[in-house]
Amino acid sequence: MSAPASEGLCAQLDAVSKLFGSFAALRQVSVDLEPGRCYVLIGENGAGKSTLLRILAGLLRPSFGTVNVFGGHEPHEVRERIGYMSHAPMLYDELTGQENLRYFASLYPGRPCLAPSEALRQVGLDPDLTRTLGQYSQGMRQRTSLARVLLPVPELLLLDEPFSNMDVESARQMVELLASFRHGSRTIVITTHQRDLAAPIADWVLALKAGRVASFEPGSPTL
Amino acid sequence: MSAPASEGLCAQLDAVSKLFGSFAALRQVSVDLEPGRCYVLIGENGAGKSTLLRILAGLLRPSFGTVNVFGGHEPHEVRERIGYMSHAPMLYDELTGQENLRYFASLYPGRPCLAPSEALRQVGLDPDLTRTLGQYSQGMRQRTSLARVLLPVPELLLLDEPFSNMDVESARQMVELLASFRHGSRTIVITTHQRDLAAPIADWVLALKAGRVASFEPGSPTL
Amino acid sequence: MKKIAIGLYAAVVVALMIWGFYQAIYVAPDDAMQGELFRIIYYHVPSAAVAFLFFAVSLAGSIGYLSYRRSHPERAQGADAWALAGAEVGVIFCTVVLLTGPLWGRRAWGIWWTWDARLTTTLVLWLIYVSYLLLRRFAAGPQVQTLAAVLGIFGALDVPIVYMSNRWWRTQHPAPVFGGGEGSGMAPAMKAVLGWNMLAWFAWGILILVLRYQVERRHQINASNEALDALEG
Amino acid sequence: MPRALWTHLVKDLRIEWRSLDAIISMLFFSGLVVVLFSVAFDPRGEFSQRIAGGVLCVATMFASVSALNQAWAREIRHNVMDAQRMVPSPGAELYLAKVIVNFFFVSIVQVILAPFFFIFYNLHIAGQGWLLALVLPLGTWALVGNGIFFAALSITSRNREFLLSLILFPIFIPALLAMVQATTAILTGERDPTLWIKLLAGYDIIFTTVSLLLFDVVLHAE
Amino acid sequence: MPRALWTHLVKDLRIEWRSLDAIISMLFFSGLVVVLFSVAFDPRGEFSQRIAGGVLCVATMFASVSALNQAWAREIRHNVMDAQRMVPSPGAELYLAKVIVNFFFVSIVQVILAPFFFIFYNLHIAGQGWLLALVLPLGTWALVGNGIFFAALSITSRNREFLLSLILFPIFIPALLAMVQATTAILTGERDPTLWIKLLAGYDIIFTTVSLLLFDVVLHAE
Ligand code: HEM
Ligand SMILES: Nc1ncnc2c1ncn2[C@@H]1O[C@H](COP(=O)(O)OP(=O)(O)OP(=O)(O)O)[C@@H](O)[C@H]1O
Ligand SMILES: Nc1ncnc2c1ncn2[C@@H]1O[C@H](COP(=O)(O)OP(=O)(O)OP(=O)(O)O)[C@@H](O)[C@H]1O
Ligand SMILES: [Mg+2]
Ligand SMILES: [Mg+2]
Repeated sequence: MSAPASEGLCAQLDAVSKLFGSFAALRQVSVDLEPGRCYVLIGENGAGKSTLLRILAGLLRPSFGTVNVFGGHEPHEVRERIGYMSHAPMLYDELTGQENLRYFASLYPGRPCLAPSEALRQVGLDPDLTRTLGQYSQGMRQRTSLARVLLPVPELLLLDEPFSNMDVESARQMVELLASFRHGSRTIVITTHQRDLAAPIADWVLALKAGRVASFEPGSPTL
Repeated sequence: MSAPASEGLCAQLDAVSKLFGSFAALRQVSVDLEPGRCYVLIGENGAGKSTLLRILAGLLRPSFGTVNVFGGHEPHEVRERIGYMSHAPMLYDELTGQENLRYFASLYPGRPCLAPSEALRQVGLDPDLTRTLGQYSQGMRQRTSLARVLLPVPELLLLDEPFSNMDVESARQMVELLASFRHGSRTIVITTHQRDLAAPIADWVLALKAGRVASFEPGSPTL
Repeated sequence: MKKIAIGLYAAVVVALMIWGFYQAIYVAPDDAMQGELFRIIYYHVPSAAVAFLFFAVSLAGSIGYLSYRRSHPERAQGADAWALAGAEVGVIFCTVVLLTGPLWGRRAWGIWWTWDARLTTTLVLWLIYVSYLLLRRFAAGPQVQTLAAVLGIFGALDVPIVYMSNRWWRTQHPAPVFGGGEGSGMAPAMKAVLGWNMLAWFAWGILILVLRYQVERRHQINASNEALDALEG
Repeated sequence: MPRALWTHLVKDLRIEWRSLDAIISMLFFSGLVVVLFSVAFDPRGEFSQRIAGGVLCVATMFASVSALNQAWAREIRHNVMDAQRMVPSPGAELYLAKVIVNFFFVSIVQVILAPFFFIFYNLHIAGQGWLLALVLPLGTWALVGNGIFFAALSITSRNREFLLSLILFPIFIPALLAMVQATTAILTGERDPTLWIKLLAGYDIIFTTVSLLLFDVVLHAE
Repeated sequence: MPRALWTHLVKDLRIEWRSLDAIISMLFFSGLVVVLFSVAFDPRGEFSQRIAGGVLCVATMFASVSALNQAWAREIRHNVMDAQRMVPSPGAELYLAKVIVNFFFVSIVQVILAPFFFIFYNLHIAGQGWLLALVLPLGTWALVGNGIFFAALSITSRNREFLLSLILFPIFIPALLAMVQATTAILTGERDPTLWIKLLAGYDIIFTTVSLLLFDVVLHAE
């Protein structure tokens, strides 16, 4: 869809298709992601957004086609440079937010991570909360989850509906946070149904429809 | 907050508080809900919106204060007249949408229910889908869930973030559907973070903050 | 006032316990067949009786809770506290039976344990109430009390069934001593000592039960105060 | 039969039928348990006839408990239990339907496994064999009836799967005892199993009745 | 010790310690299993010494399997497993930490229960009793090591809990056989358990090595 030069690209999908059984969740998707940009993925329910994200994260392998990130790697090989946040919080209910982050931070040996409390503060949570995650509300969990993703300062950030349970004010703060990330020349891919929330940082808007790329248009970011 | 006359009211909360352990999720909430109106509940994450809805549904009992619905009943006693939709789909993964609905419909003995396929069509799904619910996408599940709630034609409709995983177009359709419901003089309570989506039917907007009623203002419905 | 009464009662209990101990160790005659070790009966039998009584208290509390939980929440809380206290203290006394029994059995029968009806019954009873306490620990949220009450009723249902099976075949464990048939009964001197010890253990058991009940009540009241504070704050 | 009971039955059977998972796994699992027990208790010994009753009952028990643990899994997954709470039809029927379905499955497994069991343990029935057709269902009903009830009771707790066994086993012991004794009596033909069978029947009646009465309390516990 | 292994260990121990649920339930559960087996196989009989080894091993097995079923429950709940997949540190350490933690718990339970077992079964050790301190840990390691591995393998399947037993038991049979034979040999003192102990040790080494090597494959399966 854009220039074929692969060196400068953050990620490149080439004719990627994904089948679940005989059902095609993605069909021939080809997209290039440039560094320092924010891509907003939109599309109806079932369009394949989450599937695309999981493929970029290396959690799913495409049935056909190839994905490469950071110039020629498979996503799986460089997973420490990718941050993925899904619908589910991916955190331990029995630990506090702080403990969760500390745990995950130490699983990135040799990579300079944010301090857990710093990450929590970035997403607007009090690092000294003593409640365990199981007692957080939906939205608080979502934020902690984002903090987990930010920890290893990933170069490619994949966020699956990060705003879905957040109040508007928090969502706006988050968008600002993400904007600052992007200026650090990190790439961001967001799926969302609330397009206007993501609009301020949307450099490109990619619309999926029934597993195909329906449109790929520049956005009008204001941040 | 409004007139004390309780006869004509659909539901009445009187100084309702809900504690989880020593944490107060709701504090002294008093609200009257009139029939045929749509109430939109907003508030930050953890403000207590879901808790309030579950209390109205009779799934939780208030720690203090009283709830009565339809003139003097406990919600639990008249649960067949209340429809409640939560974050979770509350449906069987192993059955198709149609089968799920047929099952639930026959658990309302003596109450005239919608035909399952009719309910599915109302929420914009194809009743003849043969995939089981486990293979639906997030948003499709959400819709089927709404269809389940609509089945027994409830007089009080409680919807917890019904739009959270829906694309904008579907959300708009749903709002129209809900508007038609309200004209049938059914009461609707919606929690949402996407206030503008619900704006067209919001007769009243109730804002919660840390478990208290922060404001209770008339909306400007257009539908 | 209440405190003084309890203090007085506690003093009486201690006196009784000492008196019972003195009687059991220095006054009661040796058993004709078993000699010294027979004295363990003065702890074994009273503990069993007290345990049974407290499990009955627990059952009553459970039923009380279920019947009052909607109409009189305050009374229901009290009933629940009795149910919990009864189960907990009952388990303790039952444990004493399960410890003194084998100690005795080791001497009397030459083995620690055998699977006869009485022993199995007692063990099952203990297991049921421990599982009741575990449920109270594991179940979360406001429904714990209801669920525990339900289990309390189920557990109690089991007891008579197990207990009756006792009557249906011979046991290695001694047959009922009191009110039994031919050849039952014990020497009057022993009976008196046993009577004193019974009294002492009952008094002692009830003291613990009441204290436990009060602790639980205070716990409940603190929780609701904390809750009210939380509502204010 | 009340309509809702029927609806629940059809739903559960349909789901099971659709994947056949539960029954296949239970079958295989029970088979494994019989094999494991054969490995652990050498059935060539002179006392195989004595322990066979116990092995059969304990194998049934473990196989059923695995099934019982899953009994409400579907309802838990997406909070379907909340939907069941919102429905006006009585909880007792939901309970009864689950018991019937699971009883049915465990029984099928028993019928299929029984011959293998007899072959592995070289059994011959010295007593009245047909009585087994009374003892096993009665014992299974006791297990499944209580199991479904306590599984529902432990749904909201942490440690759900564990808790079920912890509550169920102590209460089930009398029934297990009766079942083992009756089975052994039948297999060895040395004693009369009638008393034990009566005990088992009594246990079933009492516990099923109480479960039916109390299930609504458990379902709407909060 | 690699840092990540340590991190995983601390995390699991902290979670367990915070509630103590797992260990309390396992303790009570194993106690129950011993009682159930006693009820099922009357240990007053003349052959109690013969079946005690089997009962001990089977009881350990069932108690552990219940724990193993829960081993990854925390990781499954909110898709934490996906987060583990995204992390660069090797899966083998995650695996090893889980095995160590669970081995630790099962061993504690065994140590506490052993005396009761001896009392209930009126056992006396005719052979070299200290060898039991070798046999039981080896057997437990075989069980836990394989169990954690196959539990991870069955995470993505429907019917997870069941699948674990279905895969684990057949593979565990040789170890069980060795464990039972060695234990019985030690208890009765009639035979020499050495061969069985060697078999058990060999089994442990082979299976643990292979599990460590293959765990990454399982973790990143799709
Ligand atoms: C090994 C574990 C034992 C357990 C669990 C146990 C349990 C009990 C229980 C529950 C009772 C109270 C029965 C009642 O009040 O109706 C009792 C009473 C009694 N026990 Fe034991 N017992 C054990 C061992 C022994 C032994 C070894 C002896 C003596 C040889 C013994 C002698 C007695 C006597 C004489 C009574 C009073 C009988 C009566 O009044 O019913 N017990 N035991
Ligand atoms: N594991 C799976 N097995 C079978 N089908 C699947 C699986 N995962 C996804 N699908 C199907 O693939 C399609 C795309 O799913 P996906 O989750 O990517 O949609 P989405 O765009 O994220 O939708 P939503 O907005 O509802 O989250 C859906 O139709 C879904 O049913
Ligand atoms: N079962 C529970 N145990 C303990 N605390 C709870 C429980 N349920 C909710 N809470 C707490 O009550 C508060 C209100 O929760 P609730 O789910 O009602 O919030 P909400 O307004 O729906 O938030 P969100 O927008 O994130 O869904 C939260 O702080 C939450 O942590
Ligand atoms: Mg999605
Ligand atoms: Mg909510």
